Parts: sequence; C-alpha cells; structure tokens
Amino acid sequence: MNSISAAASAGTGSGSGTGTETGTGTGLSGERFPVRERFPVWKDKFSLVSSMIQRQDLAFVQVPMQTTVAFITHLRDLEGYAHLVFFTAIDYIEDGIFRLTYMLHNYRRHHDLGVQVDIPREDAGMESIHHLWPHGATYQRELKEMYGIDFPGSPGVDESFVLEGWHDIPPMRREFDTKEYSEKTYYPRPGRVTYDPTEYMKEKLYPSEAETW
Amino acid sequence: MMTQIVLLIGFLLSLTGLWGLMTRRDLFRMIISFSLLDTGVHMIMVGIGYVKNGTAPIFDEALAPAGAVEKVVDPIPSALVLTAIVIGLAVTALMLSYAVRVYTARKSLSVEAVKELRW
Amino acid sequence: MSDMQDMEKTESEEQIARIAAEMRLANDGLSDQDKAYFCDARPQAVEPYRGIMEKFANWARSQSLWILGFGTGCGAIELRPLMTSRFDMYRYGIQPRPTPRQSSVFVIGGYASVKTVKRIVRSYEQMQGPKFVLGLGSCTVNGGMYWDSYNTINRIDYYIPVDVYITGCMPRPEALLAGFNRLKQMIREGRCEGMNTYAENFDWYKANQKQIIKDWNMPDYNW
Amino acid sequence: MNAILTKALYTLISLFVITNYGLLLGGTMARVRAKVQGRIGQPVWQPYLDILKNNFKRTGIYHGVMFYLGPVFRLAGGLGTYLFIPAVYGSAVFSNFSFSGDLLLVMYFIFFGQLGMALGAGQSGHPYSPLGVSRGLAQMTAFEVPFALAVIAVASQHQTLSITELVAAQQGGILNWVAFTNPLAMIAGMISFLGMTMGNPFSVVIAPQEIPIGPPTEMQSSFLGMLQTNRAIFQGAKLVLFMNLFFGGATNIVSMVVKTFLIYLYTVVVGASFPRFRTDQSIRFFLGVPTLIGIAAVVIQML
Amino acid sequence: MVSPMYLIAVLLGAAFLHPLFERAGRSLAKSVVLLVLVFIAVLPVSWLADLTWRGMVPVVFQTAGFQAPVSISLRVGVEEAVFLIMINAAALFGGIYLMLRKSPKWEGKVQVLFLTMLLGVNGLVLTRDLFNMFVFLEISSISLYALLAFTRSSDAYEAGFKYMVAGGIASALFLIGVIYLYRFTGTLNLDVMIAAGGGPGGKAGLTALFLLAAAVLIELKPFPANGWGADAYQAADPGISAMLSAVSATGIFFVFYKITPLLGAEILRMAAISGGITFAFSQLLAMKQVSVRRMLGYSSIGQIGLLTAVAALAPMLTPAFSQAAGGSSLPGGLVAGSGFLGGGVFPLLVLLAGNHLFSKAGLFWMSGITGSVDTGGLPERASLRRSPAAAGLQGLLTAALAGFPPFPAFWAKWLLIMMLVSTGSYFLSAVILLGSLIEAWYLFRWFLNCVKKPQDSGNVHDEEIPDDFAAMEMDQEMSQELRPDLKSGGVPVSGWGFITLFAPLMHGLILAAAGTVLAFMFFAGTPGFALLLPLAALALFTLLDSVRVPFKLQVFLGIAVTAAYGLMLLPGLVGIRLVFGLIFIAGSAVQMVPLVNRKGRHPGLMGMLTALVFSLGNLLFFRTSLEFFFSWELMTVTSFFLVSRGNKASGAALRYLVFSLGGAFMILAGLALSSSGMNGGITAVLMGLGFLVKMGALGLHIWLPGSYAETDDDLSTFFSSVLSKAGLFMLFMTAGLLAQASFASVLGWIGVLTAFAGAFLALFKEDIKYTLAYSSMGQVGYMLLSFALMSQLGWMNSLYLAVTHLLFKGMMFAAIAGVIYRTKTRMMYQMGGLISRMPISFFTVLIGIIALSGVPPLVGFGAKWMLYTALIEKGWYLQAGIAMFASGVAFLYLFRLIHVIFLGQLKDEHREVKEAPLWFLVPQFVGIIGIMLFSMFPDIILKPLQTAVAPFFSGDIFWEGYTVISTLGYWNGNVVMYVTMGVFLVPLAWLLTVQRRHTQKVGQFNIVYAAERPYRPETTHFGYNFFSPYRKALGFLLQPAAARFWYWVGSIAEVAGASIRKLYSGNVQTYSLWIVLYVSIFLLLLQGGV
Repeated sequence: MNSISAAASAGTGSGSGTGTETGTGTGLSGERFPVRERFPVWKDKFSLVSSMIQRQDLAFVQVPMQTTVAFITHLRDLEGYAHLVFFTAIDYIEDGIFRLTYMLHNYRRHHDLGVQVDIPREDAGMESIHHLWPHGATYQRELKEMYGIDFPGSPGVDESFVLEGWHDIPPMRREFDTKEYSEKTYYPRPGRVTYDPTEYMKEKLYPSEAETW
Repeated sequence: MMTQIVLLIGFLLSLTGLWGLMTRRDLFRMIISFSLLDTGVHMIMVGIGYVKNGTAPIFDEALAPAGAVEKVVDPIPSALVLTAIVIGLAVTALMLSYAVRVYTARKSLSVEAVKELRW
Repeated sequence: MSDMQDMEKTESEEQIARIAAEMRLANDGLSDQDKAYFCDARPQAVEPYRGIMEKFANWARSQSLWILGFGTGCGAIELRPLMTSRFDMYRYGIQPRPTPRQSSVFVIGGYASVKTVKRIVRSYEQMQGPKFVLGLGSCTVNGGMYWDSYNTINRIDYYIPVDVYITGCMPRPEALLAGFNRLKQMIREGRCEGMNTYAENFDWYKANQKQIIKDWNMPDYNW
Repeated sequence: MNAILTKALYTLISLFVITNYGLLLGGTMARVRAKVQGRIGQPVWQPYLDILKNNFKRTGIYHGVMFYLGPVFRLAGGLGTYLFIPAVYGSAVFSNFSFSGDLLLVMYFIFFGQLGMALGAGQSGHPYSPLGVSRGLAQMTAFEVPFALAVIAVASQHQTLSITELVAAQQGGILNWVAFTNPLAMIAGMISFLGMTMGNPFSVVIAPQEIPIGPPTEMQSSFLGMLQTNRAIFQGAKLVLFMNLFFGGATNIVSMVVKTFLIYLYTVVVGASFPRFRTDQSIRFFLGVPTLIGIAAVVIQML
Repeated sequence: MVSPMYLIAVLLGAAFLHPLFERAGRSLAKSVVLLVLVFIAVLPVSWLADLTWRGMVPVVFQTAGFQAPVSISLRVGVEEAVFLIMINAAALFGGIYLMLRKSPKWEGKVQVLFLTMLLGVNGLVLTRDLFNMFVFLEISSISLYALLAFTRSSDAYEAGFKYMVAGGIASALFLIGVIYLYRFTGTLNLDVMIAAGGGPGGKAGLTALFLLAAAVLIELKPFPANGWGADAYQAADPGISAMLSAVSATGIFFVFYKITPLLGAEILRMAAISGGITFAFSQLLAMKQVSVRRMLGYSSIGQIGLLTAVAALAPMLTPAFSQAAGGSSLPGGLVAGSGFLGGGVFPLLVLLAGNHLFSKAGLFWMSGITGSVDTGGLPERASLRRSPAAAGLQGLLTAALAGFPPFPAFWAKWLLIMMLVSTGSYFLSAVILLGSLIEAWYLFRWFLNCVKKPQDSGNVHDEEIPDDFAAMEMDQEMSQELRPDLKSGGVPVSGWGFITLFAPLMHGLILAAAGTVLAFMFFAGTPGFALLLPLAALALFTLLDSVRVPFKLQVFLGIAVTAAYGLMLLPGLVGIRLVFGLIFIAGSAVQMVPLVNRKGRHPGLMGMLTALVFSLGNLLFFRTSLEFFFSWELMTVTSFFLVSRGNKASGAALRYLVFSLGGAFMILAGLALSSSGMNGGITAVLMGLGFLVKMGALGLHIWLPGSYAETDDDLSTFFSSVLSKAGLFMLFMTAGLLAQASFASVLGWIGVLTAFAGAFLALFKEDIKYTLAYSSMGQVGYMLLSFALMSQLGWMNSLYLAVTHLLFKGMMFAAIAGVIYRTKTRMMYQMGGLISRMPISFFTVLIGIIALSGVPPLVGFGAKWMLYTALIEKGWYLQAGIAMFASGVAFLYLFRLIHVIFLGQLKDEHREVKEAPLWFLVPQFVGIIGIMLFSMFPDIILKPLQTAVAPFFSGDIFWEGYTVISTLGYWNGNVVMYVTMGVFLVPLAWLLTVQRRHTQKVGQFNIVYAAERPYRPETTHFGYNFFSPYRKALGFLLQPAAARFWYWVGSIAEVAGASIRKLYSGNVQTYSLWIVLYVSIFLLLLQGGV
C-alpha cells in the first residue's frame, strides 16, 4: 500500500513540465493524457486514497467505497472514460478485503484508468454500475457467482452464470480448495503421477541439453 | 296608375324585407325585415285585386246585386290579404318569442348565435 | 380398520410395483407442469440378434459411422481436419451428422465441465442405439491438465459408457483415425455394447450424473 | 388374374432396378463430388450401408401417428411417382402404371410424398422441421412455375399430356428431342430441375449448420432408412421424368442409364460450383429468368 | 260517403276543446286525442272502400254553400284517400309513440299543436283551392314551428327560427304566385284551372306558375335550399321529427303532386332535375352525418326529392308505365291495382311515399327509443344486441327503407328503374341507383353500429393479431358491463318495456304486410308463390322465436323443412340446376347440423338461415327477371343479417352489404337494359359484374374475407361453401349472354387472377378463418376460370369444383369451427399439437387439404386434371401456368393450416380440450364419405356432370372403364387409388415389421434442441409468419390495391359529402341566400329554356 502511494506521490511531484521522465522509451514525448494533473482535483472531490501511473497510457487510482460510483460516473460523463473494459476482483484474504478493479478506457486519449476499491470480505457487497454500462451487469453476475460479492439491484445478479446449480462456497474465493473439491466430487482416476516439469523435460525430451543446464 | 304605385311599393317593400332578412345581423331586425316582406306581399295582393274606381264589395243601397261585378273591387284578394295578415302576424309573434328564447339561452341576439346546428 | 389400511397399503404397493414394472421414471427434477412435456419411460437393454445376423449388422454399423457434430471441448477442433482432403474420413464411411437422432458415434471433444456434461448426457441419451462413444484427449481419461479444477470432470466414463479413448493433448487426426479404426474393429467384434451397459447400469450412471449436475431440470432420461 | 400377376412381377422388377440404380447413382455422385473437392470419397456402395445401418438400429422413437406415417407417405410418394412414369419406352416391364394417368398425375403425385413427409416432420414438434418444410415448400412452388410452363409448352407442342406419347413423338433421331425442337422449354425445365433435386444453390432446406438437416431432424432408425430409400427412388423417378420430357426417353435400359446419369451429373456439377441461395433469393431467382424463359416457350407455342 | 268536413271539424274541435278535456282529466284528454286520431285514420279507409268497392266517384265538398276561396272546398278521391290513410296512420302511431313514452311527457299544449298540425296536413291533402292550400300550409307550418320547440332546447328554438324564416320566404312566394294566378285565370280552383287547359300561358303566366311551384318545392326542401330542414330534423324531438318527415313532408308532397297538371313541361322538367339532384346530394350529405336524426333528415329530404322527381316525370313515365303494365313484365294484379289506384304513376308514388313514410317514421322513433343520437353507435350498455326485438325491428325498418324485398320500395325501385331505362333515362337511373346504394350504406352503418358488440371496433375487414396483454382491459370492461345499475339501458329488454316499441312495430308490420301483399300481387297468376317461401320461413321462425321455442328444436325444424323443401324441389330439376340444387339445398341441410350445438337463444338466426336457403332455392326455378331479382335481393339481405350477427362483424357486414347491393343494382340495370331490348355488351358487362361481386372476384373481393371470417364460426361454412356458388350458378344461367369470346377470355383472366390472389393472400394469414375465406375466394376463382373456358371439360370442371368444394370446404369449416369452439381462439399460432386431442378433426382437415390441393388420389386431382387439360386444349397456356402457380401456393397455406393447428407443440391451455362435439362431426363425416366415394369412383360424379353439360357442349371426352380420356390425356382414378394404396401399404408393413420393438412414443419436448431443452410450447411452436421467405420475396404483391381503390371510391363520396356540407353553414341568412339563389337559378333556367 505504502509503496503505491509513494510511487504515486513521487509521480505527482515531478510530473509537471515536459514529462519526459515518465516516458518509457517509446519515443513518445509526454503523457497521452495529463492524468497527473487531474489527481488533485479528483482527490478533492472524491477523496482518492492513492494514485499511480503505471505506463503513459495506464494509471490506477484507489478510492473509498462510498465515492466509487460517483467517481466512475464523473469519469464516464466528464472525463471521457466512456468504456468499461472490464470489472474484476482480487481476493486479498490476508487483509480481509476484495479489491475490485474497474478498468475504464478513454477513447479519445487512448488512456486506461483502473479504479480500485477495497471492500470487506465479510458480507461482501458493492453498489451496482449496471445503470452506467449495461454490460456491467454481466460482470457483476460473474463476481456474484465466483466471489459471492453482491450487487443489489443489478439485473439477474442472482442467476447462475457459468456454474449451473453451484451450492458450495464461491469457487474463486481463496478459502475454497478446488483440488480437494475435485477429488471429493469427480472420481479422480487412480494412477495419476505428477512430475516436476523441469526435471521431466530434462529427462525425457531433451536429455542431451539437460546436462548443459 | 294607383295600382302600379301600390304594386311598385309592394315589390319595393318585399325586396327591402328580403334584403334586410339576408343582411341584418340582429334577430329583431331580421324579424322586422320579415314583417316588411310580409307587408310588401300583402300590398302586392291588394294591388292586384284593385279595380279602378270600384267600390267595396258590400251589397247595400249603393250597390245592387245586378251588375255588381263591374263596379266592385274583386273581394277575393282582400279576403286573402286579411287571412294572410293574420297568419303573418302569428308567424311574426312566434318568431319574436323564439328570438326571446334564443336570447335567454345564448345571451345574444346576433344571427351568429343561431349557428349551432349546421352541416 | 387395520384391515382396510392394509388393503390400501397393499393396493398402493401394488401400484408401486406396477409402476416399477412399467419402468416409469420419477422425473423428480421437473415441475409437475413440465412432467407432462416429457416421456418418462425407462431405457431398456436390447438383446442383440444372434449369430450371423448380428455379425452382419455389426459390420454394417461399423462401416457407417455417423459422428454427432457436437464439439464439447477444445479437442473438437481436431475433428475438422478429418473432413479435409488430406485425411478424408468419408473413405471409411465416417461422416458428420447434425442431429443426435441420426448419429451413432459421439466424440467427446476434450475436457468436459459440469455444464457440458449435462449436455453430453442429454445428447447421448437422444442418440439411438447402438451408439458408440469416443473419448478424445487426456481430459476425458482423467481430467488432463484440468484434473484439479472445481468444474471439470475427471472421468467421462462415470457418466456415459465410453468405448475407445484416444489420449493426447491434443491427439492428432492420425490418432483419431486410428481410434476410429479401433472402434470399427471393436464393433465388428461385438464389444461395443455401451448402449446396453448404460441401460443396465442406468441407476448408477444417473446417480453419478446427478451428483454433479445440481440443477437437474430435465427428465431422468432424455428420449 | 394372370395379367395382374404379371403386372405385379413387372412392377417388382421395375422397382428393384430403379432402387438399385438410384442408390448406386447416389453413391457415384457423392464420389464425383469428392473428386471435385480433391478427396477420394466414400465407397460407391455407401448408401446401401447407411440404409442397412439405419434399419439395424435397435431403438427408435416416434412422436405420434403422423410422425410414424410420414416416411411411409414419403416413400409411397416416391414409389407412386415412379410407377406412374413409363421408364423405358416400349418395354412392358418398365411401362409401370403409366396407363392410369398422364403427366398431370405425375406432377401432382409429387406433392403426395411432400405432404406426408411435411406432416410427419411437423408432428415431431421440432421447430426446425417445419422451418425446413416452410423453406422447402416455398422453394418448391417457385420452381414449379418454370417447370409447369415447360410442361405446358411441351404438351401443347405435341398436343398430348401422355408421357408415352410424348416419348413416342421424340423417337427417330436426336433432333426430334424436345431439347432440340423446343429448347426454351428444355432450358426452363432443366433450371427448375436444379431446384427439384435440392442441389447446392437451392439446398437451404436442409442447411445442416443452421437448421440441423431441416425436415427430418427428428427422423432416425428405420424412419430415416425409409427416407434414404425414397431418396434413391424419387431421384430416379425425377430423372426418368425429365429424360422422357426433354431428352427423347429411352428405348432400353442402357440408354436410360446413360441419359439419366448425364442429367444427374449436370446437377452435381452445378451444385459443386455454386454457393447456396437463401430461400427468398431462390424464389426470386425461379420467378425471374427461368419463368421468363418458360413464358417465352409457351408464347412461341401460342403463336 | 262521410264528408271530409267531419275530419276538419273533429280535428279543429278536439284542438279547441282540448283545454276543457284537460281540465277534466289528463287521461281523458289523451283518450280523446287518441280517439280523434283513430277516427281520422279510419275515415279515409271508409272513403277508399266507398270509392272502390261501392263504386262511388270522387266528390268535391264545399262548406257552407259558398264557393272557395271564401269557403273550403275539399275533394275526396282515391289519391286523397290513399295518402290520408298513410299519413293519418303514421299520425296515429306517432301519437301513440308520444303517449307511451315516459319522458319527455306529452303535454296538453303539444297535443293541441299535434292536432292542428294534422288539421293542416289533412286540409292540404284534401283541398282543391289554392288559397285554402296556403291557409292549411300555414296552419300546419305554424303548428310545426311550435312543435319543434317542444323539447325547449335552445337548439329547437334556433331550428324553429330558421324554419320560420325559410317558411316565410316560401309563403311570400306562394302568395304572390297565387295572386298572379288568380289575376290571370280568375279562379283559385285547381280543377277549374286544369280544366281550362293547365296554367296560364305566356311568360308572366309561367312566372306565376313558377312562383307557386318554387314555393311548394322550397317547402319540400330541395338541395341546396334545405339547410333549415335538416336543422329542424336534428333539433326536434324524435317523435316530432317523425311527424315532420312522415306527415308534413308527405302532405306537402301531395300538394306538389296535385299541382303537377298545372305546371307544364318546362317547370316539371326543372322540378325533376331539382328532385334528382336533391336525392343524390342528400344521400352524400347524410353519409357524413354524425347526428342520427340529421342523417335520417337528409335521407327524408332525399326520398322526398326522389318522389318529386318521379311525380314531375309522371307525364313521361305514364306511357312507359302503362306499356310496362300492358306487357308481360308486370303482373296482372298491379295492372288492376294501378287502375284502381288512379292510374298513371300513382301506384309507384304510393309505394315510394308509403314505404318512406312508414319506415322513416319508424326509424325516427327507434332512434328515440334506443337513445341513439350519434351514428357512431350506442353506449355499450344500450346496445341493441340486448334486445333482439328492437334490433329486429330496426333491421326490418332499415331494410324497408333501403328497398329490400319484399318491402314496397323494392317493387317501386324495380318498376321505376324498368320504366326509366325503357324511356332512355339512363343517367337518372344511374343517379337513383347510386343514391340508393349510398343510402343503404349509411342506414345500415347506423344499424350495425347500434347492434354491434362492445368489442367490435366496426372496421374489421382483415385479421387482427391480438396484443399479448390485451385481456386485462377486456376483463375490466366486462365487469363494468355486469354492474347491475348499468344494466338497464335505453333499450327495452323485456316485459312492459316492449310496449314502447309499439309504434315502430306497427309500422314494421304494415310495411311487411304491404310487402307481402305486393309480392302476392306480383307473383299472382303464376305458381310463383313458392318464391315467397323464404318469407314464410322467416315469419314462421320469428313466431317460434317470439314464443320462445328452444333453439335446438328450431334447428331440427330448420333441417327438416330444408330437407322437405329439397325433396319437393330437387326431383323436378335436371342438369346444371340439379347440380346447384344439390349444393344449395342438400349442402345447406347438412351444414345446419353444427348449429345444434349452440346453447341459449338465438332469435332470428334460424329464420334468416332458412330464408337464405329458400331464397337460394328460388334461384333454381325462377322464370322472370323480377322473380330472379326478388330472390337475389332476398338472399343478399338475409345473408347480410346473418353476417351482422358475428362478434366483430359490423365492418365486414357493412362492406358485404354495400358490395352486394352494388352488384345487385348492376344486375338490375342489366336486367332493365335487356328488357328494354338492349342485349349488347353493356348488359352482359353489368350483369356479369353483378355476379362477379357475389363470387368475390379479384378487385371486387374486398368484402369477402371479412364477411366470411367474421361471421359466426358455424355459419361461415354457408358463406364459403354454399353462398359463393350463387354467383357461379347465375353465370351458368346467363352464359348465353356472356359467351362472346372477348368476355369469356376476360372472365378467364379474372378467374385465374382471383385464384392466385386468393391463394397468395391466404398464405400470410394468422387467423384461420381468414385463411379459409381467402382460400374460398381462390377456389371460386378456379370455378370462374373453368366456366370461362366455355368448353365441355371446362364446364364439367366448374361444376365438379362446385360440388367438391362444397364437400371439402364444408367439412373443413366444420372441423375448424369445432377447433375454434374448443380452443377459444382463431389465431393459428395460438393452437398447435391438437392432433392428439382432436384426431377426428385432424383427419377431416387432412382429407380436406389433400382434396383441396389436388393431390392424387383424392377428388381434387380430378379438378386439376380437367382444368389443365381444358386450358391446354383451349390454348390458354399462360393462364394454365398461373393456375399451377396458384395451386402450388394453395398447397403452402394448406400445409401451414394443418401444421400450425394440429401438429407441432400442444399448448398448456389445450391440454384438456376434447374432440369437437358430435354435431360438428356430422358434416365432416358426410364430407369424408363423399370425398372417398368420388375419389374411388370418379365416374359416379363425372358422368352426371357430363350429362348436365351435354345440352351445351358435345362430347370431347370418352370413357373406357374407369378411365376418362380427353383429347390430350387420360386419368383412371380407380387405378390411381389402388396403386396409391399399394405403395402406401407396402412400406407401412415394412416399417411395422422392422420398427416394431423398442420404438418409444415420446413427449412433446423430447426433441433434439441443440443439447438444450425447450421451456415453453409457445416459444417452441413454429407457426407465426410461417412463410416469411415468401413475404420477403414476393411480399410486394400483398399491397391491398383493390382495397385502396375502393377506399378511394368511397372517399370520393365522402369528400363530396364533406364539401357539400360546407354549404350548410348554419347561418340562417346563408340558408335564405340559398333559397334565393335556388329560386333565381330555377327562374333563369326556366326563362332561358322557354
């Protein structure tokens, strides 16, 4: 966490001007979108938690749960981030949070902006964005099925999506042991052997080259 | 000559009445025009029935039944006129009463007020 | 009083027996309204002809293998080259068929997720016997590289009877042809009675299927 | 009585010949198609195997009486159509039952099988079956137009509707064939023949990717076997009909085989070289140039 | 002879003494008024009796020994007596109507005015003195002005005021005219003037006469000087409007009739033209009216205009009339009648005036009783459907006014057109026919709007695909309807409420009685009384209805009388008549059977139906053109009433009526032309067109789908399988006329295009009844095509088609009626999979479609074989090509029909439906048996047909055993049947052997569904827009060109009406202007003409 904020603040400190220091050596000068200049504004309005510029066409910002949808709406309507590229979650079981990432795209500037928000794992739920992008409902349905994150009001969010009739804990939660589940459910055929790929390749496929390693 | 004048006045009155009937916007004026028309018609009738120097067709000392036909004014037009006057009066009265009713209902005496029924 | 009850009981038992005799399926997965739409007969094993007749029939069956055109997994991509001029499966009397009613060979094209298994079972049951199953790729054998997935089955033969496996990830068309030839040989030898196996062990297969297919919104046997 | 027995025997022989001929023709043509595509192709006798296999199916399903009877209707239609056409001119064996009706009977008897099959397919309850039927029937009405005009032109040319007499009128040299005496009628008829065989430009009826196989989606086992048998017979009947109408008929089996093979080959060649029409396109196609050709043929007869 | 002075005296006395009676008691006063009314109605009857049976001569009565005009001079002759009977009868019933009515009350003042008005009118009719005439005119007018205000609405005052202004101008003209006449002739007595050789000569004399005539004409409300008249009709109470139309207008018309001998040819010609224009334009105007009474008013004006025209044409028509009467085209009864009614065209005038008077007064009363103010119909709760008696009465009166048989106007129309055509007045005849058509159009539109059901939008002419969620609103409406407080509408439904119908009922009875008497007179001397059987049937069943005989019993009775009729009639027929006799009578008897299934009461249904069947039967043996036309019109009107019974049929019924009537008028024109010796092409065209309308030929077909389909399901079959043949039959009967080669080929093209259009339109219908309706149209097209071939095979085929179409269309409609009865829907896509529930119906439809599509081995193929053979023989190659295309398209919609209904997915709501009731199955069995028999042994139908056409065409076809041989080909139905059976049974046996074991019958969802399963039958059943590729490819042919054309024609009339309407600005001064203009133009033309 700290490292991200540090990087972001470092970025903000030296970002103004030509911006060559953030170039990635592609020969392009300057950012496609002066996102760095927007950060303070957003911070005022939406109380950004942190921000980070990953590449010249990709940045991440983190916002609190309460202002997320307002922030995304602002981005969509006023900042030109008209496209929801994807919407996904990461299970930080150690921190007891899910980190949701809304990846937005600005067509005019060719700039991606990832909006991250941490939500508690317990009783996980988030405001729905299906009213902003209809296809958001599909992502939310998937998140509900795979992580158990609820999006009240999202169309069809309670219907099964990929898994038909799944009754166990959502399979993408990290407390779910997929191997154990598979062994319990799918009649593993006995006699299965697992090899270390490196060793196996050395032995079987490229025995001559194996010695050189 | 007298007959011609009477007839002329009669026609003039009738046409005036007709003209009034068709141009005045006020119902009462129309009724008055109607009366004019009526009167004109009556005068025409009288004018037609008049015989020069004739007397009234009443048998008395002055008029013996014999040869009366040449001397008297033709009584029939007079009789007709009398009847027609009565009838005209009745119609005028009825018109007036209807005009009053129309005024009560529509608060106007303009001919424009009686245009509800059409087409 | 108790006599009456007994009589009723015996009557209902008789009824149950009668239903059992008629081999009606319960079709519990369906709502009452839906039950009327589906046939509830139980599949039955069919005794093969005897002697030369069955041999002749098997020869004809082996020479006319119609594949159900249902690519259940990534392995189905290997079926396409078979139709091309390079491999030309028509030479062997093998051709694709778009409907399970008319097909006799079901090629399970690789890994099968729970969702796919449901469709596989349905299509398999809709094929008319004798019918043959070819497991294509390692995934059908033991789950292959998806062996520990929460959603991918490990052994297809727990859900439908399989006649021939073709291993590999993916097997080449040549391997497929070999597999088909093996299948033909087995048919001619009269060893491909998967249809009867399925009917005879119907309850076991059904139990396995139902264990993983939780929203069982179809009849117990899809005629 | 003896006459009836003889006729029955002749009928059986005639049917046996046409069935086998139709099946072999189908196998051969599949091989021709394979050659076009650079393949070896299936064995010539593959149709036999397929029919055998289907009849050896152990189980079957049916959706109701009409479903059960549909293939029977279809086969009856094929058999009947064939039996009302004299296959070989002057042959007692192959004259069939052509004495019971003329060209009009044959033209309308074709509907018999279509209707039965459509009903059987309809009762299956499968939406694709009637969808295929709808396409097939729609297309059929369209190709019937140039065909009907061609038939009318031929009938008026020879002032007869009897097929035997039509063939008789075409004897005595290749130039007496309708194909040469009335080429417009022949062209119109042969274009509609493409539709009748449901070869490639007009094969949307059974479009396998879109509506799995169309009308017979639910057909299997012996039902399917029966349909395949009919396919051979019906194909043969249609070929014989067109041969009789336009190509002088046949006085012996060999010339029949040669002529029908060539006619069939023509449809296969066309089919192998053209992509598929949509239904409305094929309707518009048939009602366009072929119909105009047909009208021209008829108008020439009227002049 | 009782002196007419008593008439005057009684009326006057009653009017003056009325306040006294009133003081003694209201009911006493009313009774006195009624007594007076009865007296004045009976008195003329006694005069008529004196004048006819007792052989007295007309008498002129003078009062008080003085000569008119000082006293009153009244003449009692036959004319006066007849008109007074009619007028006073109407007045009597008008009085009864006003009395029986609850509100508004019939006040004493009004009674007095009523009596004085009658006094005026009676005097008008009786007097022979011009000045008396003026006085009586003013008496009646002033009473009417006052009566108008009876409702005390401002509208009434307004109308009264306008009326007075116009009346004032008219009386001024009248007075001037009278006084000048007096001046020129020295007398005011009509008889003296006439005796002196008509009116005075010279321009001045002509002008005087003109003034008189103009005044009377204006009182008769000529176009365009009649806006005030329409206003008065609209504003007055219906009871008063009725009197205005029936009593006053008829009286004034009589005045005009009286003075015609005086007027001279020029004025009469102008009056005739004015009358004709008034008639035509009033009908146009009436068509656009929203107010019922204004519409009826315009209709009255028009009718009076017609009367004026006829009266004015009397000098011209009289010779034609006597010629017609002397000739064979008129029955002896009427000849005698015309003598005793005063000769000349007077009988015609009586028929026209009486018919108009009684029917129009009745209709005005009906509008009052039902509360129908708006031509758009009645409020839902007051719909006439709830009261069959009221509906029947209004139907009767409307039919009488529109001139349907047997009402007097029918005979009058016939005579009038015959006479006009024979005198060469083609234009006037056309105007009259056109005007009558428009009149029938709007009158029946009003009738239909009154009787239609609430869910009927009134413009259903083609299928309507229902909304998926419309049912909810309907429920709401239904519940509203069931609310008890709304239940009692304006219409009397039962009990004492019926008493209010007394007056119109009496008028209806008078009209019906008069019509029947006339029918007896016209058909006297011939055994043509059988022609009146339809009327007898109608009367019988109406009687049964009124004593509440159960409907099922009525149906059995209907079948019995039809069968008896057939047994009596058919053995006497031969040839083509026999074939159609079987179709008309036997076909109808069989198709009545499903009606047994109906529940509840259906007043009028069986009566109309048997009348329809009998009038069809009439067609089989008519001899004169009048007999034919009588039966034809009777058939039209009975079938119209049957159509109008449908749930949503009002729009379709109206179209049916207008087209049928239009066709009938064309036939009438054709008959008139041919009877006047013109047998040229125009006659053939007119009559042919008339018959083609009935057949629904392309372009004239737009009435057909709606009326076949929207009729009750169990009645549709009549229309399709029986009634549609009537036109064909008449074509056969008039074949000699149509046989010219060019007509035949035109007919042929019409036929083949009809066949194609019918099939093609049927292809895209979702509504099964529309499919079948269009299918019938197509089949009739084939019949027409075959007929037009004019060859042996062609005619045989036409008859063959007629017979077989009866069989298979009859049974298919019966089966479909059963299906609709069970499934409660007409939309095919809402059905499906019914084969398992209704196997017999399925089998019927299967046989039906095989037969209909012409697939061997069933009967239909015979028709195709004959058709194409005949077409090719004739050299009609292109027609043959189109016919083949049409038959292919027919195959498409037939497959769709059977598939979408019976195959595919069974819907949940139909899971429990049962097979159709037995009564629906009976006609189906009959049809199946017939079809099977004819298929197996075609000779049993073909040989009689060959005999039937033998008198017309020599034999081209030969028989060889079962083989029929034409010049082109041959067909052996018997062998085909055996071969088909053989090739069917052998594979079946094979399949049963091979597929015997382990073949499982599966459920409806046990289908391969791309490895999924279906969820709803509705979404799995492929039925909607079944032939979408066809629509895509050839949908442009679906443009409703014919409908658009007829809309265009209709809108011409409407636009004309709408623009003429603008003349009536409502401003009384404009009205006066029109009067002045009318008079001036009249005068100008007159002066110019002299």
